[in-house]
Amino acid sequence: MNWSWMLPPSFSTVSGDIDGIYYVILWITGITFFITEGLLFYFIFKYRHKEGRKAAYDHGSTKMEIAWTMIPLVIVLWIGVVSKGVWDTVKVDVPPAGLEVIVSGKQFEWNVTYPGPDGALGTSDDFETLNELHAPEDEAVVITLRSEDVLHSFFLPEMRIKQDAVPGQDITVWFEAVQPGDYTIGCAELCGIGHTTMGGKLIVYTAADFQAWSSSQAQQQQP
Amino acid sequence: MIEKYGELRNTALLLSILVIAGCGGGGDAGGGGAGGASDAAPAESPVDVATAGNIAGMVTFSGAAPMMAEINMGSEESCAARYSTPPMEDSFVSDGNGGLANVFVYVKEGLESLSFPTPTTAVVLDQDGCMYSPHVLGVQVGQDITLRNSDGLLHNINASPTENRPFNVSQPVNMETNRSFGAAEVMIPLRCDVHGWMTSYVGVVDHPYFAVSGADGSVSLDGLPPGEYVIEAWHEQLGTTSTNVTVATGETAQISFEFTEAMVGSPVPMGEPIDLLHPDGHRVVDH
Amino acid sequence: MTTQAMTAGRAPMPGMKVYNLKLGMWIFLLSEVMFFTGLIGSYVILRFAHPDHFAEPGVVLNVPLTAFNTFLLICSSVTMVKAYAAIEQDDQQGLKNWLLATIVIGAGFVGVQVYEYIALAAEGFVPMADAYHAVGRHMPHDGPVVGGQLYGSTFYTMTGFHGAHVSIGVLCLCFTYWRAAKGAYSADNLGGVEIMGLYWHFVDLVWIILFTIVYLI
Amino acid sequence: MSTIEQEMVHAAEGGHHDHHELPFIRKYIFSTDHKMIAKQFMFVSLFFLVIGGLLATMMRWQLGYPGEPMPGGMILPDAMMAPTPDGAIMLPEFYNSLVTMHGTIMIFFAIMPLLVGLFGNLLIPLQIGAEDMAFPRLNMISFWLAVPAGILMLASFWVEGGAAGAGWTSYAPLSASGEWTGVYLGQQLWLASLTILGFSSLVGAVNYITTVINMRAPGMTWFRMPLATWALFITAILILLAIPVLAGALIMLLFDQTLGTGFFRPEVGGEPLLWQHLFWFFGHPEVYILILPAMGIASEVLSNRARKPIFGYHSMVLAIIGIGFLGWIVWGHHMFMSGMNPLLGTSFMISTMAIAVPSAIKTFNWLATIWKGDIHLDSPMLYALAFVSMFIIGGLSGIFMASTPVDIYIHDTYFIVAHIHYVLFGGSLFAIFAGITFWFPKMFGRLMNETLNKVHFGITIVLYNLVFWPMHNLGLQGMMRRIYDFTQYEYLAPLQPMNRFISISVFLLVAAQAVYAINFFWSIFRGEKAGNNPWNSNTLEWTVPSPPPHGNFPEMPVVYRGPYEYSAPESEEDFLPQTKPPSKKPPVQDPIPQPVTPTPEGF
Repeated sequence: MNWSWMLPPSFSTVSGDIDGIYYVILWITGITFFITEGLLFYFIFKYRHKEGRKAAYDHGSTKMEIAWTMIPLVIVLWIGVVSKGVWDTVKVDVPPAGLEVIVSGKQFEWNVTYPGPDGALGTSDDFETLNELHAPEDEAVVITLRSEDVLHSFFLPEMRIKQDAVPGQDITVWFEAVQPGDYTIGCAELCGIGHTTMGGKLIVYTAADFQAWSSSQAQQQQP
Repeated sequence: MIEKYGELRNTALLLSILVIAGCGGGGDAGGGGAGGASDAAPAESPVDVATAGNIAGMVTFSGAAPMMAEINMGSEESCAARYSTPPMEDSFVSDGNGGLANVFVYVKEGLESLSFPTPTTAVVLDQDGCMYSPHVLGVQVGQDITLRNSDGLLHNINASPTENRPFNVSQPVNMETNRSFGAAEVMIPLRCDVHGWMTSYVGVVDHPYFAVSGADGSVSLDGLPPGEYVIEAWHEQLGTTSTNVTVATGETAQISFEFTEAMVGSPVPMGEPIDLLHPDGHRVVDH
Repeated sequence: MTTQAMTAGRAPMPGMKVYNLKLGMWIFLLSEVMFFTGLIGSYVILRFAHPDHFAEPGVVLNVPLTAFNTFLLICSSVTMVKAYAAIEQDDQQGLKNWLLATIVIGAGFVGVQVYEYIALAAEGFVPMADAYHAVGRHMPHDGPVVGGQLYGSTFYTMTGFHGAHVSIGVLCLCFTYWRAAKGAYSADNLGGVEIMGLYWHFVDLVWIILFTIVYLI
Repeated sequence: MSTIEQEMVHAAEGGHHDHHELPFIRKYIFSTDHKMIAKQFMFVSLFFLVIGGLLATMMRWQLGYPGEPMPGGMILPDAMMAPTPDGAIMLPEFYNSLVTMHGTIMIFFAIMPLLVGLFGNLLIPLQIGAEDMAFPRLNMISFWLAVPAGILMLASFWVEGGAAGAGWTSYAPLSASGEWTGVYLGQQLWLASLTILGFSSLVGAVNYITTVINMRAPGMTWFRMPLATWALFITAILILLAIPVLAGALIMLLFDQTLGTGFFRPEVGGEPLLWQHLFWFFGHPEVYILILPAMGIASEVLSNRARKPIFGYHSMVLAIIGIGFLGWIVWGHHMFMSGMNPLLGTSFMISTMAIAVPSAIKTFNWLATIWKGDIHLDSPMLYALAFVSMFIIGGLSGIFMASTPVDIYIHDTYFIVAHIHYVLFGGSLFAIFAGITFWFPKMFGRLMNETLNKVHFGITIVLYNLVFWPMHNLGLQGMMRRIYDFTQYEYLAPLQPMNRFISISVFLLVAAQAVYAINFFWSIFRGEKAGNNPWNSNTLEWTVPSPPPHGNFPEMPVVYRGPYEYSAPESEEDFLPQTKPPSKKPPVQDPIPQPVTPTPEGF
């Protein structure tokens, strides 16, 4: 059983920052957790009922209250500011695409459309893969995320990427893998009876291997 | 404001009644629908075998057959492993010399005055190797269809009829579920959402005179009472074509259906009611 | 006296100088405001997201007729005020007459709305998105479809919910009238009439907003 | 308008209710007495609490033993379980229904009616010194609307296609058509039921607000109201403003299904995200509806059992109000991944960070309240302390998902499940245990059995943490929620042992609740008799007999001071009831009001 509070390894350019913020928050909340719970138990023990002793008659102290209003406020706002930066890099500022693909969710499969040799989507030489996303490493893969029926959520745990696919809406998602290998594609949004089977594979190649794979696919799938 | 809540109490009442109705409905296994043959309720009239005749026919296709791609079962290894050569899409199957398979052929008109008992035997629709077998099947109104899962992995059967009540059930293990349709309807599409390539079509009619063309395109409808009939042939890619035929006592009438390349992609009627009470109650699927 | 009746002779700390019924009605109307805000908000969002689904004013909807209907409803508010003024003067007959007037006009509003629905549905302007085929007023039925599927859905939901509120209001007015006929109200005891008025004016106000947003813009 | 008129007549009779005996049906079934209605709410919602727990155990069976036959599953219909030679295996659509109904029933039919229906009805009139609610008949109607709603919800399990299966949030378009879920009538019943329940809560809210504003006893100024009443007052306002929005959304979705309108159906131009915005615009205030009363209850018990004035009463009140306001501008933090404009995400993150502060204030004030106290560690106090310590965990884990980048990874994973249960179970439910135990004597005139309660507390707090703590870890490993068989994913398969461990703990946890149930019913009849004021409390409800007579206060109470004057030097005991006339000039914050002359302070 894995009781660890560490995150599993991640392999995208942004995942480091995301995990970083996670660990910062883990430290802050962890310390707060031990202090507050510690105090709680200490008080319960220290001030337990004794015959004849009367509790202090004390309505509060504005100073202390201002203190523990401001300190948390400052901390959480700081977290907020730090988070904004990373959030923008992940969701707002999309880098120039090394590979553009369309990922379309459908009960219960992910269809991926690749631009084909001419490098442009929506042309006759596009080709598709089912439940598999093939990508080169060290290149920004810019995905146009769609859904044909209900909400799905495109989840790449190892890339720290998650985005709901909404029917009738084109949503841009991007990631850049830093290491070749096989990774997971999951659906994180309940999408019906087969939700549990809506998994897939993300396969990251070196640039060269990807070229080879891509051209072989393009030939196979030409009529 | 208060008076509005008085009104709400009634709403609540109505809804609880609705529920009780719902529970009642919950009992039967999915049939129901528009009642089918039973509304026309003529006395049950067994066909006199002595005078009965037969129909024998061929369904053929001429021209360039539509391309059928390979099915990529990569997402379901255990199924893919079942095939030495990758399975082909089965929305168009014909033998080399023109015979067209998977065509649903049935008597469309000419039997209105008769009614027939519901068969007690169930028709099996098997999910084997992540394919439906048979791909096209016919049943009588109210006759059970045994949905069988022989793959032992999660399938769901999503039926979207127009006349009948739709259903969408799953089968996570080797198991059987019985369903039936209460109204005549040609055709009802079934699909498995877990395996996008799995589709099947069910023709529901209120008499026993229907058949699905075999690999060589041959069909036969046996034991018909003598008379004039309109016979229709339905194909999921090519649409429908029909012909008139006269069946004489003890004889076998020959018919043939000719589908052509030109018909590829023509509108395919779905959920068409057989009883002439509502003739144009069908939706059309364009390819 | 009323205030006392409300609090049963106790002398509590009144947070506000209004008796419970009135306060309760005000609070309830707040929630009604949120309800219509939700509906109208959705309408506005959908309309901004899909302008193509909504036709120009008057192309499909019969604005003159509804303008007349709006006028009717405003009149009914006036008569409601008159009714309240009457009972303040302990004028039983006046109360009954003005209530009756309000009932008649309110019912008239609902009637006109029903007529409008029937007429619109006949032109293919229906709430069912899949069956929507409005061709605009006095157009041949095979003409081009005006607006889009969301138009019918939103229109009937917005106006329908308001219509339901008016209908309920009319029923309550009938009840108030019945009570008034039995002489249940007096200058000291007019809570029933007053909160009825509050509700009625609210419904009126909502309609003016709806009419502007749904018909005129 | 009959009800109104009756209200007037009824109210006019005011005082002399208690003289004539009511017939059984008016006294126990269609009662207009707020104490009886409170009990009715309690019994019904405790029943639903049990149902919700059983649903959870079934869910956990599937997760702990994926694809293995469920014991006793054979008795369930084929629409729920797949019969196989060696037992019945749960169908995915039934699992989805379980997920949906567990959430719906626990939130709308157990926790919410317990906090608002039970404690709102029981405490508000008693703590402000009113003889009943402002509109007793409306109060009755509120309960009798909730009952059919509950029946509809349960009935939906037995209709064809089964109960709603689109999650308790019923995101469109999954919830908009049976074609996607295999659920047809069930989803519509779900919508209808919640609409009715919404009206029930609405009626209640109108009643609570009117009562608190208009029916306070002489001297009960705003800032002498007990925190429980304050919390319930703000909660009522949240309900009043949030529920109508939900009702609108529910009805639109119902129309989409029954009439074929297009609000949330993208294929005809509808907007799926519109549903999420409407739902969470209601849903986030709802979160505070589910925790504010718990905070109020905990404050009462902590101050009382620590025999010490609540630390910073005013800031506690302001924190409640602050949460009440901020609760309206944070809904978007449920939708960071929904496809909403990411720039909005940032602003919602900031507002969410801000709303963490009032909760922090309350936590620190609770700690400061027991500091230098004279802590009586009896069962209500144990539950209340458990509330604080669990709420701390729930609050802290909230910061992770408030931070948008971290939420990218943990959104829709078990981390969220852990968080919501630390707040709703560890928080609200422990506070409910505390509250029921604390006010049990006021309801039934007898005390609950202390030993049994301590046993129950011990087992529950341990098992509870064994269940929900590991869910954080599951989430961090990337296990998504609402998933029928996580072993389908290679990278999740290793989580099998931990899931089984959690499941076993759940079975024990649910079983352990029997202790409380037994104690509850035993104490109703056999419990030790309690006097007017078993806890030596200051607030008004303890000045009257237990249970209080019809009309509550034989004569009008007059309030001279705040509710938490424990261990005040001026009295020789360690408490000083709000109604005790001051001997000499007492050192209390508020001036002594002339009875009758109103002095509305604060507002």
